Amino acid sequence: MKLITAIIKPFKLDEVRESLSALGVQGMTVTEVKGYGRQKGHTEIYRGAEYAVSFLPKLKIEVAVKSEMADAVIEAITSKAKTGQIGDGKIFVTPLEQVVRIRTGETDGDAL
Amino acid sequence: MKLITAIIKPFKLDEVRESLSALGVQGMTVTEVKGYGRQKGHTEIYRGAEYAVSFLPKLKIEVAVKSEMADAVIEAITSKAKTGQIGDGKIFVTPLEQVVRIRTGETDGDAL
Amino acid sequence: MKLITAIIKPFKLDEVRESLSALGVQGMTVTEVKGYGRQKGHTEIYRGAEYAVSFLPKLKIEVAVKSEMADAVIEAITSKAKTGQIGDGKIFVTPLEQVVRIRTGETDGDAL
Amino acid sequence: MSFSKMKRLGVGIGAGLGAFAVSVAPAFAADPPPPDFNSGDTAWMLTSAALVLMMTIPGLALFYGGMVRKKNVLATLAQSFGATAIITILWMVIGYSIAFTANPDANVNQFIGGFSYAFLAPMGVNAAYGTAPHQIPESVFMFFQMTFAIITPALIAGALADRMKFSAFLWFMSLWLLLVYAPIAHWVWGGGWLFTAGALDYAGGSVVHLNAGTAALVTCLVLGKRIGYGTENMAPHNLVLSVIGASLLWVGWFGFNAGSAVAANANAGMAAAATQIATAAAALAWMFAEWIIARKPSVLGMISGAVAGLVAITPASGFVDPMGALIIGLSAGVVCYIAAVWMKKLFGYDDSLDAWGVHGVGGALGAIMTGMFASSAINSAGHGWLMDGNFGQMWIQVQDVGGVFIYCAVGTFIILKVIDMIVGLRVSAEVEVEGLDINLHGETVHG
Amino acid sequence: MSFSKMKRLGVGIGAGLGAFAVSVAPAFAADPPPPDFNSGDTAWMLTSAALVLMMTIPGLALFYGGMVRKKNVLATLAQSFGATAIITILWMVIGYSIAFTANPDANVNQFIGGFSYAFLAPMGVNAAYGTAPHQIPESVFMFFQMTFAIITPALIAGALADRMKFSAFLWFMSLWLLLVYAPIAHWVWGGGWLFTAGALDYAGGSVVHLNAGTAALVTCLVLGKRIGYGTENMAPHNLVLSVIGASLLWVGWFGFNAGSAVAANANAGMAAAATQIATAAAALAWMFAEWIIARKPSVLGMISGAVAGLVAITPASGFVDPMGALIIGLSAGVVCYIAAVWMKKLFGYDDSLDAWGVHGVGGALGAIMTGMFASSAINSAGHGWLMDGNFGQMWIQVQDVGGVFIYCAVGTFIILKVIDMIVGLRVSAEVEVEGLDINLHGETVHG
Amino acid sequence: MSFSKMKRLGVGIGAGLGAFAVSVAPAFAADPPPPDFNSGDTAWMLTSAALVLMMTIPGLALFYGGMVRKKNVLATLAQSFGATAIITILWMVIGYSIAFTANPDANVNQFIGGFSYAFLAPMGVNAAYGTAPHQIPESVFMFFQMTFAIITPALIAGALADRMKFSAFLWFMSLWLLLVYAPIAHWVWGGGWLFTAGALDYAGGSVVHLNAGTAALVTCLVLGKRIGYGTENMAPHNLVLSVIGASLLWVGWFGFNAGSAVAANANAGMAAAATQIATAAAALAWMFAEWIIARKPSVLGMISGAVAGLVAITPASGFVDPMGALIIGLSAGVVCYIAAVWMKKLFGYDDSLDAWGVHGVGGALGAIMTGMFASSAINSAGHGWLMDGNFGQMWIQVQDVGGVFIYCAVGTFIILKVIDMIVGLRVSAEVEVEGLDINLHGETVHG
Ligand SMILES: Nc1ncnc2c1ncn2[C@@H]1O[C@H](COP(=O)(O)OP(=O)(O)O)[C@@H](O)[C@H]1O
Ligand SMILES: Nc1ncnc2c1ncn2[C@@H]1O[C@H](COP(=O)(O)OP(=O)(O)O)[C@@H](O)[C@H]1O
Ligand SMILES: Nc1ncnc2c1ncn2[C@@H]1O[C@H](COP(=O)(O)OP(=O)(O)O)[C@@H](O)[C@H]1O
Repeated sequence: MKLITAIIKPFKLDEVRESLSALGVQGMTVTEVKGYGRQKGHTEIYRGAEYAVSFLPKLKIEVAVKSEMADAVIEAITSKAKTGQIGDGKIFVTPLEQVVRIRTGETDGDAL
Repeated sequence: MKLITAIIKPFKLDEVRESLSALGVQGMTVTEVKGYGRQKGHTEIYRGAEYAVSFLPKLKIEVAVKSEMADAVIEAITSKAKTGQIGDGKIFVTPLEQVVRIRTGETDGDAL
Repeated sequence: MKLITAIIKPFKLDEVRESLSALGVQGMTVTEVKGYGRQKGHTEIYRGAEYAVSFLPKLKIEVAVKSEMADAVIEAITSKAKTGQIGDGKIFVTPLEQVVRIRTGETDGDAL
Repeated sequence: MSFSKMKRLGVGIGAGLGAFAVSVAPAFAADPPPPDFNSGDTAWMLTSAALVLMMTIPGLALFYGGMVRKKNVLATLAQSFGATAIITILWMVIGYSIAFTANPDANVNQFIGGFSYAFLAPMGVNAAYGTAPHQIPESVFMFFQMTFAIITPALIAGALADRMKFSAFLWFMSLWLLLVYAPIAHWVWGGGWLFTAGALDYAGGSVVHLNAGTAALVTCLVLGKRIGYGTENMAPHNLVLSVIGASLLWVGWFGFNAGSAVAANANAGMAAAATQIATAAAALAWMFAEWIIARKPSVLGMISGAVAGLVAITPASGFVDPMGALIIGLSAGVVCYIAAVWMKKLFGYDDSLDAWGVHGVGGALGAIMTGMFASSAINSAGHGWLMDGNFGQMWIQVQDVGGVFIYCAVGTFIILKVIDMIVGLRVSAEVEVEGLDINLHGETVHG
Repeated sequence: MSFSKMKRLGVGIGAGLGAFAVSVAPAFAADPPPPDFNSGDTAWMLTSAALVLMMTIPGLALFYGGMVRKKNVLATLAQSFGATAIITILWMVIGYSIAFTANPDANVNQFIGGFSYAFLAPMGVNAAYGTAPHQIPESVFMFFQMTFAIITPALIAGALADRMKFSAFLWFMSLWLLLVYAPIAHWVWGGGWLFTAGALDYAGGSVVHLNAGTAALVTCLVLGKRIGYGTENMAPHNLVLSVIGASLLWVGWFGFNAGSAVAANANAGMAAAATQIATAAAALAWMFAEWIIARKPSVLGMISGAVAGLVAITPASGFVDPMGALIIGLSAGVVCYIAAVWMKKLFGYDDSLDAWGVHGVGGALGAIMTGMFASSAINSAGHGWLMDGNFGQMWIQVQDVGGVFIYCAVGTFIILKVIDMIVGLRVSAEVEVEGLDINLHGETVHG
Repeated sequence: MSFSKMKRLGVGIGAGLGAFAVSVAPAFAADPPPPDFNSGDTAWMLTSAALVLMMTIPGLALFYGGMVRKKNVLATLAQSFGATAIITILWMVIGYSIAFTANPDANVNQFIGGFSYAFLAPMGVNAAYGTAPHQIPESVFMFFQMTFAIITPALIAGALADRMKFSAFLWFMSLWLLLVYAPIAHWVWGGGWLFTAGALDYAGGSVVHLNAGTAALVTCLVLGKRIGYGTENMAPHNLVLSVIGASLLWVGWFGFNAGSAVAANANAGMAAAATQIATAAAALAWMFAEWIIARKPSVLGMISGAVAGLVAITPASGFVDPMGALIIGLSAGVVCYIAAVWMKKLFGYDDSLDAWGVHGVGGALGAIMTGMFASSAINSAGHGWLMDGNFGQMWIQVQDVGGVFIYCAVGTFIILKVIDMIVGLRVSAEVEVEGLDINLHGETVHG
C-alpha cells in the first residue's frame, strides 16, 4: 500500500475530495499546514515594524491506498488541485507497510 | 524502526497516551487534523445557507518505535482508542530509516 | 529521495529555515503540533481544578530532499534547532518513493 | 424622531441661528448668561450619544465582523471604524447643516437644508436646542445626530462584505452621507416635505434603516456576488463576535430610541419599554420560526431576530404602547426571517450579511406598522389607524416609505456607478480569494 | 433595594393604578398634564437600566462563555441571550404585576402581588413612580426592574453549563421567573412579609444573588455532573472572553447598585463608591489568597473575586460607608474563594462555573454583613448592629436569607423535576461529548 | 480639568471638610437635610465615572491585549485588571486625600494635599462638591476621580509589555500612584502650583497622558528590550481585541472629557463635540499618513490615530471650538504616527505598545496646542494665544509640560530602581520566551 501525501491550496480541498470519492477512496485526513517554497509571501506592517510572512497557508491531504490505485489517485489530485500558478503544491508517495482499522481490527486492504 | 501514525477520536488521547507510556514509549507527537470517512458529519445552517461539514475533528498521533515494539504499540492503541462506533480511526505503519535526537545527536534506538 | 521530518522548538523555525535555504532546499512544510516526551509540561489551575499540560507546543518541519542531500539537511537542522535543553526534538527520516509538482506534473528530482 | 422633537426643531434651529450672534460676539464682548439648560435632559442626551456611537464601534463592527470569513474580519472592522471617522468630519463640515438647518428658500427647504452651518461655525457654546424648560446645548444635539449619521451608512457594509475596495468604500460612505442621508434626514426631521406631511418616524425607521437597507440592496446588485457564493463554505467564522455586537447594538439602541425624545421624560421611558419588548419578541419569533422550519434554533437566528425587532420598533417607539410593541416585534421576527432566508434565495442576490433583509425590510415594516399602532394615548403627536381611527396616517407612512426607497435607490445607484468609473468598486479576484485583511490592510489575525 | 425605594413603592403602585384611568382616558379625552418628572433621576434610571441589561448581554454571556469548553461556547451565549428575550416578554405579560403591584387581599399580598398589571395594560405614559420632586415615569421603573428579572435567572446557567437541553432551559427560565423570582421580589421589594419585617437588601443580595445561587446549587445536584468531570480537561477555553464579561459586569453593576437608589442622589453616589471599593477589595483578597495557597495569582481568580465582591456589596451598598464596604469586600474575596475551591471539592457537586459558590455564598454573606455594617449615618433607613447597636437587624437578615434559601430550593427542585418529566433536562451523552453548539444550534466557532 | 472645575474645587474641599462634621454627627443626631444636589449633574457624573472605568476594563485591557503575542494576552489583561483593583483601594486609603484635599500648610499645599481624608473617613453621605445649583455628592466626585487615577498608571503597561513580573508591576502601580500621580494631580487640579499658575488642562493632557507616557518611556529604558526585539515576529496576535478596546476607549472618553465639566452643561456638550471631531480627524490623519508612506491603511493605524486624537484633545476639550478641535486632531494623528513609527526606530527603545509615542507625545502636543487654541468664547476660563491673543498662556503650558515631564521622569526612575533592588523588575529569559500567561498566572488561552 502507499501513503499519498499532497500539499495543496486550501480552496481546492472540496474538488479534490470529490474526485477521490469518485475513485472510490473512502477516506482521507486533512491537516492545516504552512508552506514555504517558490511562491512568495506577504509583508505585514504594524506601526512601522515589518514582518515578512514567508509561510503560506496550505492543506496537507493524506490518503492511504492500495498500491494499484496510487497512480489514479495522484492523477486525480494533480488535475484537480492544479491552478497553474506557483504554489499549487506537491505530492509525496511513501511506502505503507500496514494499516489497521481501530474499530474492527481489520488490517491492510480491508481497513481502507 | 517504524513510524506508527494513528488517527483517533480526540477524547481518547489521554487513555492512549497512558497505555503507551505503560509500554515504555517515551514520547509522541500529536496533531489536530480533520478526517473524512465513513462516519458522516453534520450540517450547519446560517440564515438558510446550509453547509455540510464532512470533515470531523480527529487527532493524529505519531510514534517512532523500534520495530520489535510495533505490534505492542499497535495493539495498545487499537484497544484504547476503540469505541466500536464508526469513526474510531486508523493506524498506519511506515518504515523509519533513521532517527536523530537533536539535543544530543544520538541516533536511532538511542534517540527514542 | 527522503522525507525528512523534524520536530523542533517553535522559536527555532526561522534559523532552521534560513540554514536549509542556504543548502539550496527550496521548500518545506510546517505544522503546529503538540509534543510529549521527556521534557515535562506545566500545570494549569482554575479555581482549584488542576490540569497537567503534558503536551507542549512544537513545530513539525517536513522536507523532501534527494537522498544525497539528506545528511547535510539533517546536520543543518540538528545544529540550528539545538539548544541543549531537554525538548529540542527529533528528526525522522523516511523513504520517499515519488514526488510530483502539481503545477507542472514534474516528478521526483525536478519536482523539488 | 418624535413629532414633539420636530416641533422643537424649528426652535432648535432658530436658537442655532440665533446662536450665530452669540458665537461671533464673544471675540468682542463677554458671554451673555447662558440659557438655562435642563441638566437632566442634557445628561441623558450625552449618554444617548455615547450609546449610539457604541452601536457602531464596536457594536456593528463586531456584529458584521463575526459573520464574515476569518480572512476578512479586520477589513470588516475597518469599514465600521473608517466610516465613523470620515462621517464625523463630513458631518461637522456640512452634513449637519444640510440636514438640520433651515434653507433660506422655503421651497428648497422642502428638500434640503441650508449651508450656513458649515464647520459648525455658528454653533456657539451657548447655542440651545429645544424650548425651556427642556433646552439642551445644541452641541449635544449636533453630536447626538452625528452618531445617527455615522451608523446609517455603516449599516450598508453588510451588503458589500468581502469584496469592496477600501478606497471605494470611503468614497461611498462620504458621498452617500451628503447626497442621500443628509437630504432624507432633512425631509423627515429637518422640516422637509415628509416632515410637513406629518410622517411618523420616531427614531429613524425610514430615515435610517429603510434608507440603509435600500442602499444595501442596490449595492449588492451593482457589486455582484462574492466569488464562490453558493458553492464555497461561507459560514460565519466566529459568532461569539456577532453575539457581542448584537448585544451592544441592543444596549446602545436605548440611546437611539429613548434618546430620540431629546429629553429624559415619559416619552423616553415608554420608548425604552417598547424597544425592549419588541426586541425580545422578535428574537423569539425568529428563533421559533427557525426552530420549526430548520429544526434548530441558531444563535445567529436569535441575534438576527433581535436586530430585526430593534429596527422595526425604531419608528414606532415613543408612539406605541407595550401591546403594540409586542405585535410589531413578533411580526418583525417572522417577516425578516422570511426576507433573509427565503426572499434572498428566491431572487438570488448576495446581500451578504442581510442588511436589506433585516434593515430594509424591517424598517419598512416598522414604518407601516407605526401608522397602524401609533396611539395618541402614548404620544399626543401620533394618531394611528387602529388606536385612533386615523387611517390617513397609513397613506402618509406609505409616502414616507416610498419616497425614501425611490430617492435612495436612484441616488445610491448613481453614486456607485460614478465611483466605479473613477476608482473601481471591487477588489481583484486574487485579493478576494486570498482575503482582504492581508491585501488591503497588510494585517492578519494570528490569534 | 433601599428602604427609601420601598417607601416610594406604595406610591409608585398607587400612581400606577391611578395611571389606569390616565391610560384609558386619552382615547376619549386629551392627556392631562403629565406629572413633573425629575429629568435627572429619569436620566440616571434609563442609564441604569441599560447598564444592567449590558450585565447580562454581553457581560454574563461572555463571563460564562469563556469558561466553558470551545464546543459549548455558542450554546452558553444562547442561554444568556435566550433568557433575556423570554424573560422580557414574561415580565411584561405578568411578572412585573406579580412582583411590584399590590394584591387586593392584604394577607395574600404578604406573599404575592396582584394580576391587574397583566400586559402592563394599566401603565399609561404618565404613570409615575416615586414621590415629587423625585418622580420618574413608571415605564422606566418597570424597565429597570425588568433588567433585574433578566439577570437573576440567567445567573443560574453557571451551574448547568455544558449539559442542559435548550428547550428545557427556556422552560426552566420561564417557570422559575414566575414561580420563584417574582414572588420573592414581592416579599422583599413589593410590600411582602420580608419588606414588612424590615429586611435590608439594597440591590438584591438575597432576592437576586442568594436566590440565583441557591437555584444553581439545586440545579447542579439534580442534573448531576458533566461527563468526564474530574478526569477530563475542562479548562476554560478562552479567559479573554471571561475578562471582558467580568469587566462589563463590574461597569454595569453601577446601574445595579447605584441605580437601586431610583434617583441620582447622595445614596446613589455612596452606593457607587461602596461598590467600587468592595469589588476591588474582593478581587485582591481572592488573588492574594490564591497566590499564597496555589502559588500563582490567576486571572480567573482575580475576576472571580471581583464578581464575589460585587455580589456581596449588592445588599449593603447604600447602607454602608467606605470602611464597611472595604471589610465586606475583603471577606467576600476570601470566603467565596474557599467556597468555590474547597467546599465544592469537599462535597463533590459540579457547580460548573460556581454560580452557587460565588452568587449564593456571596449573596448570603453580603446579606448578613449588611446587618452588621448598615449605618444610619449613611442611610437613615438602615440601622445596623455594629454602627447603630441594632442587633435585631441581624435576626431580620437571617430570616431574609433563610426564607429565600428554603423557598427557592424547594421551588427550584419541583420545577426541575416537572420539566424533567415532560421534556427531559439533560442532553444525550453523545451530544454532551460532541458538544452543544453543533448539536443544539447547528453552528460552530470556526475562528 | 477645567478652570471652572478648579474654582469649584476649593468649595468642594471646603464642603468635604465641612462634611466631616456631617458624617460624624449622625451617630448622635438625625441627618440634617441633605444639600440640594443637582440630579442631572449627578446622573451625568455617575455615568461618566462608569464610562471612564470601562475605558480601563475592558477598554485598555483589550487594546493592549490584542497587540501582544498570544502567549502573553492573559498577563496583559491581568495588568489592567490588577491595576484597577489595587489603585481603587489605595485611592480610598490616601490617594484622594493627597490629590484633592488642601494641605493645612499653604506652602506644602503647592506640592501635595492633606492626609485628613485617609480612608475617606470624613466623607459623609451628604458631603457636597461644587456650588449650588450645581452641587453633586462628593462621593460621586471622589469616584469619578478614582477612575482617572486607575487608568493613568494602567496606561504605562504599554511600555513594559511581555517582560515585567506581576509582583513588580503591582508594586510599581502602587508607588507610582501615590508618589507621582497623586502629587501631580494636586499641582494641576488640587490647588497646587500649576493650578495657581493657571495652567489649562481640561481633562488631563499633562496630568494623565503626558504623565503616563513619560513614565512609560522611562520604564522601557530601564527594563530594556524584549528578547528577540527586531529579529523575532512580534506581530499583534489579534487586532480584533484591539479594535474592541479602542472603540470602548473612544466611547468611554466622553465620560473622561465631557465628564470633566463636572456637570451636564454647555461645557460638557462642547467638550464632547470637540472630542468626537478631534478623534475622527486624528484617525484619518494617521490612516492617510500611513497609506501614503507604507502604502496600506492598517487597522492598527486607524485605531492608534483615534487614541492619539483622544489624548491630544483631552486638555483642550472644553476650551476649544470645533475648528480648533479639528486642527488639534489632524496634528495629533500625524505627529504621533511619526513618534510611534520613526522616532522609536531612530532611538531604538522598545516602547512595546507605544505608550510614550501616543500618550506622552500626544499629551504634550495637546497641552501646548491648548494654549494656542483655547478660546474665551467657548470657556471664559481659558484665554489662548491665537483666539484671545494671550501669548502668556503658551509659557504657562510649557511649564505645565516641563514640570510634569521632569518630576515624573525622575520619580519613575527612582521607583523602578527601588523595586528592582527589592523584588526584581523583569522575568527570567525562559519565562519571557515561553510566555507570561502560563508562567505567571498558570493559565493559557485554549480558544
Ligand atoms: N522540498 C519540499 N518539502 C516539503 N514540502 C515542500 C517542498 N517544496 C515545496 N513544498 C510545499 O509545497 C508548497 C508549494 O511549493 P512552491 O515551491 O511554493 O510552489 P510549486 O510547488 O508550484 O513550485 C510549499 O508551500 C510547501 O508547502
Ligand atoms: N484512506 C484513508 N487515508 C487516510 N486517512 C483515512 C482513510 N480512511 C479513513 N481515514 C481517517 O480515519 C478516520 C476514520 O475513518 P472512518 O471511515 O470515518 O471510520 P472507521 O475507521 O471506523 O471506518 C477518518 O476520519 C480519516 O481521518
Ligand atoms: N518516540 C517518539 N515519537 C514521536 N515523537 C517523539 C518521540 N519522542 C519524542 N518525540 C517528540 O520530540 C519532542 C521532544 O522530545 P523530548 O523527549 O521531550 O526531548 P528530547 O528530544 O530532547 O529528549 C517531543 O515533544 C515529541 O514531540
